[in-house]
Amino acid sequence: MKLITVYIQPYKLNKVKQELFKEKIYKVSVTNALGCGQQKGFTESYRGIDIEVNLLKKIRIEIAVNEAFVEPTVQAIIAGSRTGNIGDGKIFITPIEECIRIRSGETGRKAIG
Amino acid sequence: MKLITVYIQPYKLNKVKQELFKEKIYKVSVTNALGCGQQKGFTESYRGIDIEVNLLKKIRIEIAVNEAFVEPTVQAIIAGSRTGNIGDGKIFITPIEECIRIRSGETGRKAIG
Amino acid sequence: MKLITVYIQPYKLNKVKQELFKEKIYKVSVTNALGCGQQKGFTESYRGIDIEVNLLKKIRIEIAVNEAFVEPTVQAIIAGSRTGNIGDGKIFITPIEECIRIRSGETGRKAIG
Amino acid sequence: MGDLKNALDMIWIITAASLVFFMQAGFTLVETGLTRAKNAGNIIMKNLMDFSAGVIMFWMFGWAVMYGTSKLGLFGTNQFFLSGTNPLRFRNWMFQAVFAATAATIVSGAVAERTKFKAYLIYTVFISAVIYPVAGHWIWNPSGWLKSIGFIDFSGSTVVHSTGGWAALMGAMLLGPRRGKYVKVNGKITAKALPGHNLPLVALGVFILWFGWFGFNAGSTLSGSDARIGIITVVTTLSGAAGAVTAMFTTWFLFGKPEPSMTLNGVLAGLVGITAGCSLVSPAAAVIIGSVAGILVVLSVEVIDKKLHIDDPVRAVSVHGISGVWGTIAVGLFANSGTVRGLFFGGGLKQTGIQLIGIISILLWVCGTSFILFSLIKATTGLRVNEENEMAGLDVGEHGVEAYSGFQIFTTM
Amino acid sequence: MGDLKNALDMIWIITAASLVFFMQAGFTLVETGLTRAKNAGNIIMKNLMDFSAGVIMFWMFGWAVMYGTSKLGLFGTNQFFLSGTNPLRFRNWMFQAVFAATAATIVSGAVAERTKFKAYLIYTVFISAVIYPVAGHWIWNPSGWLKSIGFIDFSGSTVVHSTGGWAALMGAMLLGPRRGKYVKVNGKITAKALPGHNLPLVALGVFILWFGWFGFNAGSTLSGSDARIGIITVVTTLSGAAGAVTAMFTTWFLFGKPEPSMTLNGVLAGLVGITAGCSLVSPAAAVIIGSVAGILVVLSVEVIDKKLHIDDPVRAVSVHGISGVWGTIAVGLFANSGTVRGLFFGGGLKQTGIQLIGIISILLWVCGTSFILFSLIKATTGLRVNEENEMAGLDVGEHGVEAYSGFQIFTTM
Amino acid sequence: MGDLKNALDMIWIITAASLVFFMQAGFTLVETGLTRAKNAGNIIMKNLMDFSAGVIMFWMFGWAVMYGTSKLGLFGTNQFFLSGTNPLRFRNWMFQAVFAATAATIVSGAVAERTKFKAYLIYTVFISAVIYPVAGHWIWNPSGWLKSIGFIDFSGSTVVHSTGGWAALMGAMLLGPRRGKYVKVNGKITAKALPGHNLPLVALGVFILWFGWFGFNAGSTLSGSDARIGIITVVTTLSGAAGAVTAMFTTWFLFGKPEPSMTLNGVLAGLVGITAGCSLVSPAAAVIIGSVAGILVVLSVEVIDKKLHIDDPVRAVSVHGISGVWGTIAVGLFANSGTVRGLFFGGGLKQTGIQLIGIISILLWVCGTSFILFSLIKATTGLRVNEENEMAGLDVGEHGVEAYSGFQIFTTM
Ligand SMILES: Nc1ncnc2c1ncn2[C@@H]1O[C@H](COP(=O)(O)OP(=O)(O)O)[C@@H](O)[C@H]1O
Ligand SMILES: Nc1ncnc2c1ncn2[C@@H]1O[C@H](COP(=O)(O)OP(=O)(O)O)[C@@H](O)[C@H]1O
Ligand SMILES: Nc1ncnc2c1ncn2[C@@H]1O[C@H](COP(=O)(O)OP(=O)(O)O)[C@@H](O)[C@H]1O
Repeated sequence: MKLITVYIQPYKLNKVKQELFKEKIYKVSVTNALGCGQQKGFTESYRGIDIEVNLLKKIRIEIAVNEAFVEPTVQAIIAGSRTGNIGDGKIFITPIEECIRIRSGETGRKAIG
Repeated sequence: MKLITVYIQPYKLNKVKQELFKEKIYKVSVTNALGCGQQKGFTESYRGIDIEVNLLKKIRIEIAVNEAFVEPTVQAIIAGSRTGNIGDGKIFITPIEECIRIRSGETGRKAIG
Repeated sequence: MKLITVYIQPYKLNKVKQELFKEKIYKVSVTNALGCGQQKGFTESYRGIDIEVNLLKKIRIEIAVNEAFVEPTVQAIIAGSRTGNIGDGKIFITPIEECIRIRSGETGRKAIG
Repeated sequence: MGDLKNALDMIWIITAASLVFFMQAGFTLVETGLTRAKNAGNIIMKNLMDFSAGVIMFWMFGWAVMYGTSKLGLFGTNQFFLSGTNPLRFRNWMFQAVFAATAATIVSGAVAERTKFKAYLIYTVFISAVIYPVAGHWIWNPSGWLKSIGFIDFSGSTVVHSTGGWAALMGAMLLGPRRGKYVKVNGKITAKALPGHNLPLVALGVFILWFGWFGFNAGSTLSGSDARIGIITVVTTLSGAAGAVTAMFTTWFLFGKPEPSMTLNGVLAGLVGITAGCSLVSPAAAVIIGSVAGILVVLSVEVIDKKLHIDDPVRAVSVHGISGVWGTIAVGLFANSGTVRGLFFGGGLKQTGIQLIGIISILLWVCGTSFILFSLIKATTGLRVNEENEMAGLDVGEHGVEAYSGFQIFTTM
Repeated sequence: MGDLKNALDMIWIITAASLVFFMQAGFTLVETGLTRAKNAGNIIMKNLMDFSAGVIMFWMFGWAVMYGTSKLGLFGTNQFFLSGTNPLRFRNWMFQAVFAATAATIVSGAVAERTKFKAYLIYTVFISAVIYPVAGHWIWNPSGWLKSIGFIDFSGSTVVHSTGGWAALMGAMLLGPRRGKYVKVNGKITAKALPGHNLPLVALGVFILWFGWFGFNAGSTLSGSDARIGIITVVTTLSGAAGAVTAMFTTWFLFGKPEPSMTLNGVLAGLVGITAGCSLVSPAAAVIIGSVAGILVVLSVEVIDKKLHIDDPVRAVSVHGISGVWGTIAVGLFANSGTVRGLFFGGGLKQTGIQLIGIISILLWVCGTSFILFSLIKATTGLRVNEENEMAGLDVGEHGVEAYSGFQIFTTM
Repeated sequence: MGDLKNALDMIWIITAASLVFFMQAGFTLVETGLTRAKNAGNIIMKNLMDFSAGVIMFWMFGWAVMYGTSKLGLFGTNQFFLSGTNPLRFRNWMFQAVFAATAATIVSGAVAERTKFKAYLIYTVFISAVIYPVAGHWIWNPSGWLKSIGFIDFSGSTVVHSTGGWAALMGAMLLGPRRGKYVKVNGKITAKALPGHNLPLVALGVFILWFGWFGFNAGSTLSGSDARIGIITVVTTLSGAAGAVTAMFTTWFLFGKPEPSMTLNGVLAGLVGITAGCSLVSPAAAVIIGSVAGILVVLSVEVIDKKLHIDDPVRAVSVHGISGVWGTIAVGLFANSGTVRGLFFGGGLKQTGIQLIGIISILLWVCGTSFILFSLIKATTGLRVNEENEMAGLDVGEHGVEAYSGFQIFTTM
């Protein structure tokens, strides 16, 4: 089982969700985050004073999947969020040792989906 | 050392915290998240227009514990959050390779608690 | 590749970012979190009624780095956030199995930075 | 001359009525701000509807019951649906209607965060059509029985504020507390705070109420050529200010820090306190009246919330009920104008006695009828939303909306 | 005597004008609250500028076009830059200027969340200088052609509200919908909700508008000694209240739950509805007029949004355009005062016929000129911001600010 | 007749005073919105208390010092505690009290986000009891020395606004900047923006202030039968509007985008600018005065913030101090009414010279006394909160509350 953590541009969330649904991945968790990356931020002026905005708004998605689903999930995310521009985001894959469904107590591969 | 990541219903947080405290697990980190799972969301009408709410409010908890604490922590979480209904949530367990207490520089098992 | 997850005091974020920049670590993701730790919270009175605030405001940082960068990153974080007081925070290091840059499709060590 | 005087009265009363109308916004903001974000839309609907439905009831019945020809000094019997074409009647109705709405709206805060919307609608129809107008008849109708015995309540500390306050008390009692408000720890019940979500809205609401109160008190002269308009405004200002100052110092002393939301309640307590006697007391007396009101409003929570365990989210019972009583008694103590002399100005205890009769009569009338009304609603449609809706918030449960769409709000309670 | 009467008129009209001015705050809040957080600063700028730039245009040209010596009953030709020193002219200009600003500001909500700021500025200059003043000339200038044929619009259901509403309609049409508003699923276009971000601001805005409406309607007597001030205020109150009640029940019936933001729109619809006839109808008629307006405003969305796919984020076209038409027709139905008798009071269909002529003339004038104006802007500076700015929000794109700095706001749309 | 005239004056002055009172809400909102969420409760408390404590001081001492029998044209010596029973005195006190509160409240924004609450309370007592009343005595008391030499400040550009502005300047200077405001990079100090958290509150605050300003300026006629009420309202409107327009274009030109919060400051600058001469200038002059004020307010930040490194979070010094000076000078330039002729209307430089004497006298008086006052406070209770409280926010540190409980707010500064 793997945990796929993704950072994307906020306005791509709907698209990513649609692509995931096509692949029958229905379970995701989303938080809002601020990101600092290649996209260096921008300098605004607030009331005439410079203000550096170097933390840009991002959406963080966590998706726990079984091994077989890793590849389709990654592809779906890319399909939904790639524009080719800096700031598109990153995908990190980390191992999950155990997964438990609170409602039923089921564990492992059965619990994840 | 393990990182236990949990998604629960928001209104269960207090109960979960109480159960964890009973097991002497005092250190947790909480963020608010939006989840999409078996609980399919609902359709509301805003000013007469349909609106699909398929990201439901969830609470995300992170608890880093030593191996011996994994089981009691999981049990406490379940005790605090299970209702038997869809939407109760999930527990994910991932490995931690190192843990450092910023204040003292302590590392590993000593630092985690 | 490692994922470094850090909890710090909110007002230390700028300092930590500066220290990271000195080490040429430019990519970080930030979320706001509530933490419960050694710092036990405080009791306030709201309109004359006690209110226990035992979830304190924290900043959560995620930094994905290659192995060689783990040590400098940890040192930079400590340099930026240590005060020696309770509440300084924690660093957790977990393994990353794969990393993908959405924009280019690059993977692994090349994608992470 | 007479024409011009009439015109002057007209524009003064209508200006004052507009200011009193605006107090509806103030109440809405105060109540919204002092409760949780997940119930904001519901509070707004309640405030909007107690005005909108209330004013229509007051047009159909309320005015007639209050100002129609009196039956035994108890209630009015004609002028339903605002019959007739006398311009003065329209003008007077306008002024009275916004007062009726004020009494009605006081309740919404006390029953906030747990009441079924439907139940609240039913309640609001009856307070505007019957409960408030009867109280008003007794005190303000020229033939009202309390008026006849010499009871004085110039702008409505009792008529409006205590009436609202006692109805609020009955509602809060019969509903029971919000979930999580009282927690049993080791066999002992402790009160917990469920903090309000938007202090700037509360502050704005209080300023709007204060602004509207100039219309409320100075407009109650019912004449634009009454020379007391000046001093009424002065004592209103000073009493509200004194209430703020003493409430602040009381919280500072009791809880270690000057607490903003109770200080804001202190303003309202001071304003409610001066309302009954604003045409009869001196500036110095106003400062005293406001000061006492500001202290009382903080202390009374120790009893109502911590001892009696009545959950009144915005403290409407303290602010309107208890300060209303204090203000009405204060007339008996501080009045010093024309033939009316209070205890401290050589008038003895007579006026205070009459004031007490009035206070108790209204308390019995309002508590009695409200208790019956809320009990009947409880037995029929039910008063409270179910647990799920209460936890998720009444906005989603009762209205299908989010008040702050897009904002990340941490709601675990 | 004459002096005092003049003085009375002066303070009444200036007080009323101040109230109408305050409606600018109401519009700003309603529009801000009903749109998304990422565009709040932009909405504020639009509202601030349609008043500020608009009032300067009205000083330079608008007043002259509206109240200058009439050319064929079509437009005025003198008094540019408010020439002259007659104190009455200043007073009257003040009252008219805030009306002009009301008409202008109605549009900003309908074109919200996608219009270039520069384009909006250009539009606002022209509506304040020409489009509105000409409409006003026809109806309110003593020599206006609609006035001459007996068209009645006491406080401006047509002059102000429909004018604003039709300009809003043209703007929304030419701009096209916000991204994400209409989604094609299986070949069928469905309307999606893009929920507003701050319901308490909407509620406060509506209360402020209601408060200001007392000045709007009762001030339109243009005299402080007009005995109708009382009844005008009464019917204004009742119609707004009735609009709230029926809008609420309509949403309850149609969508299963009483919807707050549409109920708040119901108030505005009721107020717009009574505006034309507020000096001529009875309280009972006001309740009917408001009730119909409250239902209409909910139903009209089914057509405008779901069928015609015109994206009007705050429903300005329904609230101002359609309720304005209804209110203007209602004069022909319910008027019952002096020589003016509506259909239900034995006056036959004559007045209604005249009302329809007026409604259609203004509709043609405003739609025609606005269409040309918006088309010209589209062809030159462009009307819409680019996709990136629309997605990120106009606050960042057009003004370089965040309205709620520090707040975590979840914006994916 | 005389009675009616008195009555007319009474309702006009009390209505105007109510509007000016409401400006307190405006100031609170503007200051709250322009600072960070973590200090909102503290700002509210400061605004509430400078009014509440201030008005009580003004009742005890302020009025007497300002309008009591003059000693050498410098200060008043009787009528402490508002002695006497003359209805006119109550009326006049009311109007003056809200002006005093305006002067006091200006300071809270400039010292926001770092001042100890206790220190602010002490300050507010003294400005309301002594500093402002003495300034007022010089200019508005019939025997005041500046009045005697012909200094003109009709509604208080200098008396109220500059007084507040200079006290604000002293406070901000002695406090030092907020942490994080000025950062030393490579030996060079750069100003950083600490963005305000709630732009809609700022906008609402500005609209409320504008609304209140009609009472402020037109009420300063102190008579309801003064025919200048009309034109005063007109020039107030136009000057505020012009300030908005020019401030907007100035930010657009300087920073590339039209900046909302500075544009809103532009309104206030325009309003402060017209205040001194509102009874003496033409509409065209008002547009010029407002336009200059709108530009000045944007430019002055370049000096005060970027050069002098004085941290004034809401720009109170620019808006009130500098625009106040400009407005007072403008009387000398544009006055054109009765015997007063400004430079551009053939009056030469005489009036301007007198105006400058007044400006400088008040600057010296207020800066001097405020400097001493703030220095004494600094030496005793201390002016600033400690670092921890400043970082965590004054709401938690000084008042133990969160203004937006439940909202996720990202505070790192
Ligand atoms: N090494 C990293 N550690 C943590 N977060 C990262 C890392 N790299 C990228 N991110 C997140 O992904 C977002 C997009 O990254 P960015 O470098 O701007 O895009 P791109 O990959 O197209 O160059 C960043 O804003 C940040 O939130
Ligand atoms: N595979 C997953 N990946 C990420 N988040 C998940 C996953 N499964 C569940 N969640 C989170 O847990 C929440 C509850 O899951 P849900 O499926 O609704 O409950 P249940 O486990 O009772 O069926 C979801 O809203 C989502 O936030
Ligand atoms: N075991 C843990 N699991 C999850 N989060 C933790 C853990 N330990 C610490 N934290 C996070 O780190 C923050 C600081 O920890 P705390 O114990 O207060 O500081 P210190 O390490 O100085 O004693 C906590 O508020 C919490 O958010």
